Amino acid sequence: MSNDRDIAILGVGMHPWGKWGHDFTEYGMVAARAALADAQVQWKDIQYVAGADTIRNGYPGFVAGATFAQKLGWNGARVSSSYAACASGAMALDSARAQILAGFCDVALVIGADTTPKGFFAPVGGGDRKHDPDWQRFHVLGATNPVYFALFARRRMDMYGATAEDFAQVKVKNSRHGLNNPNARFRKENVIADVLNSPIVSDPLRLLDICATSDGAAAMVVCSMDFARKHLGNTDGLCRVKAVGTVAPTYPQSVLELPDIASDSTAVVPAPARKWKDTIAFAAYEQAGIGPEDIDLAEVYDLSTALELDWYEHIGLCAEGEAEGLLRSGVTTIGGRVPVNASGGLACFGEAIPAQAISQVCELVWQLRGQATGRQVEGARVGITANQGLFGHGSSVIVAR
Amino acid sequence: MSNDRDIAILGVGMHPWGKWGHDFTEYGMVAARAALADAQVQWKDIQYVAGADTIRNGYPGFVAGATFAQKLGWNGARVSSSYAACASGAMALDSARAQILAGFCDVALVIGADTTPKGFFAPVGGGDRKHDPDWQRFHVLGATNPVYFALFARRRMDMYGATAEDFAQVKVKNSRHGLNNPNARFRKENVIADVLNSPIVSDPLRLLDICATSDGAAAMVVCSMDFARKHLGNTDGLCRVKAVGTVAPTYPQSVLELPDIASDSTAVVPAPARKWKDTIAFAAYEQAGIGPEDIDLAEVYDLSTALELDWYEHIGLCAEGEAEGLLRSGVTTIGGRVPVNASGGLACFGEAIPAQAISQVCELVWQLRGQATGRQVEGARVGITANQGLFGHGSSVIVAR
Amino acid sequence: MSETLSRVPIIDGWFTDDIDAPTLIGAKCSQCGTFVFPPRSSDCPNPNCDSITLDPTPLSRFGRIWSYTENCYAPPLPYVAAEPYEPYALAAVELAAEGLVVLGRVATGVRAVDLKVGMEMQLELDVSHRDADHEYMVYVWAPATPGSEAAQ
Amino acid sequence: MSETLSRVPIIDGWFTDDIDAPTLIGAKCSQCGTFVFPPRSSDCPNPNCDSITLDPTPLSRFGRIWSYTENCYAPPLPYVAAEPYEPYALAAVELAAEGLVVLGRVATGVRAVDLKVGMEMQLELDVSHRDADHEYMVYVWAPATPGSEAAQ
Ligand SMILES: [Zn+2]
Ligand SMILES: [Zn+2]
Repeated sequence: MSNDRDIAILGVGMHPWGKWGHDFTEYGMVAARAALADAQVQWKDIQYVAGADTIRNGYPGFVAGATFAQKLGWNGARVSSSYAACASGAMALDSARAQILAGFCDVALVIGADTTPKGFFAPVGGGDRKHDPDWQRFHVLGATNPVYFALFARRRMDMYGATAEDFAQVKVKNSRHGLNNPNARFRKENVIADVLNSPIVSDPLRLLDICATSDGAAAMVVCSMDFARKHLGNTDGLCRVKAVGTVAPTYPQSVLELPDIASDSTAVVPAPARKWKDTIAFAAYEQAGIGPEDIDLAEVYDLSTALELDWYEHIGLCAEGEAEGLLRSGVTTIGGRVPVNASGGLACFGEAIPAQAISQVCELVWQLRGQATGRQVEGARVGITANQGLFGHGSSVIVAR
Repeated sequence: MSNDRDIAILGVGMHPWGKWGHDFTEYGMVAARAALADAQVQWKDIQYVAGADTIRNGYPGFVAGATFAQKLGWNGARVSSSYAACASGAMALDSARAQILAGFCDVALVIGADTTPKGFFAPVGGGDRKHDPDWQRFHVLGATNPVYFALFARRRMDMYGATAEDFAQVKVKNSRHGLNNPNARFRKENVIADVLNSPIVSDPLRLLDICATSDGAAAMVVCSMDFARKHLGNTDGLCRVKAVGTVAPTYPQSVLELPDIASDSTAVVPAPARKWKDTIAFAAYEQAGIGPEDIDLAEVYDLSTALELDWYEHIGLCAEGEAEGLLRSGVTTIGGRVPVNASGGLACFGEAIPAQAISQVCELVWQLRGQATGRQVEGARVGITANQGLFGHGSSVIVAR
Repeated sequence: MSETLSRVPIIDGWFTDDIDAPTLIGAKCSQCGTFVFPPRSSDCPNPNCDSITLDPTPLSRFGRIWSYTENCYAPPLPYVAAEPYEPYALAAVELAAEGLVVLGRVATGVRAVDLKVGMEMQLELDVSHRDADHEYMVYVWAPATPGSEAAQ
Repeated sequence: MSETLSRVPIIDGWFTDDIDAPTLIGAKCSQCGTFVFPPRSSDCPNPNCDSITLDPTPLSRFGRIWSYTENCYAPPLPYVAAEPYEPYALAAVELAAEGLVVLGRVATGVRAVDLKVGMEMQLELDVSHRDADHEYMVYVWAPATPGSEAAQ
């Protein structure tokens, strides 16, 4: 697969996910050095640093691109710092890709790292932020992030007959997938009963249905195909970014999404035939000129077990309401036709917001190269990621070799 | 002037600067609608929204691109949200330019707006952020932003013989320039004595030497030359972005810059021949294929009166140590050879962080079109902006028609 | 309800204070007719409409559950939780006329086990929390009274 | 100095507690030899050097003023200002051997009017502020003692 919009992924790297409590830049340095070493590119040769921001770590987090460039040692590389909540890593990749394809740089470092607080995410900024929907949803409703995950879960139950056991089965699958992933935080096999015996947090979701918040980092070195050719002699077998879909909604956003208190109105303009989250992967498919049937594996955003099932439908692995059947059939388990979250997913990693969309791409690269020891999807050639950030940030990346 | 890296500026708009205390998105809407009207482009036709973030307005500020897209009404445009402190607007423009030149969109809205607190900027994030240089400089040293401005001012005095009257003269000049600017916050003519009688804040800088913090917004509609041609029939007389320099330092960053507590060491790698702030405009000149002698006007970042003098040298209007002479000669006053801050500059506007690098470009557009009533630089064809954001974010934009 | 506490809405302008038949206050575009909640006075969200004026409008008191959940643990601040904490349900309710889905707390005592997607609900007011001087009122969704507009 | 207060640095690991001849504690790259302040244990800032280990090293006690100022108004928190507030100077001092310019407060009583670019300064310790239990020490720049290393 090749076209003139491709960029190459020369190297990827992570800092293992966990709850270490260190400065986020320390994790970023480990991930950056790992990606550079994997790429066999020296830091001094990087021309652009696309940082994904963290908003819970003071000023250095807001200027992540500059923070990492300074800590690695100012090398004259230009920097950008992007924020799109959980999709920040994809926005940073999109920034690097546009710079490369516009001819403003040849080789870039894309990087995100975070240190997270314990417990629920609460609104940032302090004080009575009466204009801020993020403040409003907490103050007026107590609508935490798991509340939204739970709304989608409950709808699957009442509409499609999903059961608590189906949700638990997603956790069981992912816990097995991630068992041998050296970067995963939780490496313990769960059985259905573990999930069903864990306390209910936001009904119907239980503690083990919901992903934790983690410290972690991920980075990658991306470049133009010309640079790759010069760097490696040829581009045979190289992982290529075929598409980066960063997709915002089209009015009316008729599905209630985190952190909104109400949907858009469908009174005047009817709901679009393909709803927003169904457009995200399809924007990437269109860019890459492929379809769901061409995909060998997917990394999707399992904030909750039930949301992974939603994503099966959003990315076109099955029709609406059929995800439970797909799961039960084993198609999305390693060994099945389209393994989902072979990395172990957020179930095994937890959320490290600016890192996670990047880490999804890292996993695709390891899988496509055949380096995913203990969780390898055999013969994988094309993978997709899908992710969603608060306030209408959809992201989907397609990688092929 | 034309080359294949040009993009066109179809429209510009602002919300007047002030201290209104409203939600920042209200200002942004006014600026966006003004820019769209000026461009005669409908919001529904915008394909990309490049937001410059504000970090003091909660979550909506961190995802400025999405916030403005949602408030204008989700139209399917892709979004980005960039942060580079005071250079954020230039980073947003750079993002839009790369997307356009990479062929990912044809027409984009670049936008920034802020509501600011009173008094000194203090570190964001709360708590004891012992790893955060921004926290450290306040806690250990009490090094506010004016402290850094003052270090540069004092150095001019001790090294080049600058006087308090020279600094005051910058304020006098800019206060006259901005007198009739409808978007300026301070529209009062100052005389030397006004400045010299104002209290010393950070010696040697007085209250009227230092810019205030403001509420404000600025926006522009930019597009590919092809889009402009289709939209307007031709591209005659259109303002073009010839260069966007977003320049980070090269080690060693031998000049102590806000918010650092120490410079980089020159013990092993000597200081570069051209220091970082001297590289910012020159990166833009190189992109545009022109030099300082081709410039008809400049908007530079007068955080303090003395810093405007530094910028004369950084952007190549005169040699180091000669800025006071250039000022006294009248070259940088409207009517002179290269008026600087014909808008009135930050002296008349104050800082509205995500908006200001964009507002500098707006002023160039009005000047180049001959629409800068009451402050017009006659016959201006080429203008430059220069700006600097904390943590190594240099920005310079060249606009020509 | 305490007699000495002044009763104030938890947030200004989102709902009426008619305790018997409260309504949410949305905004309506005078040009294209679309609805917005929470209310705002400017900037129609319809990208095909360039109206900048939105007018306040009452929203339907009745609708059907799009989905629901229950907070088994206390949300963090700025949610003000009672001590001891009592789990409560939330529901997202579809208002047919406005084409809006509005998330709200569910009336005290009505739990997730009592709800179902599609169920008919009506708007009521409830006490969110109290401080030394105030009783903060919040809109809640409650199962529709039999014989009400929605339940027909 | 109070006898009942325990004396602690305002920030950990930036300077020694030798009250007579304190030094800043920087970091030095064992591979390329460059210096870093504030100190850190990893990540050489020289982009041409891939060392990830930096070792603590004392920095020169003496240097020359690169520039200086005076805070005429109290900085905001997290700066802890004494009441009533007393203006104080700050100086950025160039350390020749390390090629570093280090910003610091200037010793109490030495004001901007007493300073000049190029002036010789030496490192001292001073009390930043006190709380119920602690006296917080901070490094400061002071005019070099005549006959000192820098003043020769
Ligand atoms: Zn309308
Ligand atoms: Zn080194």
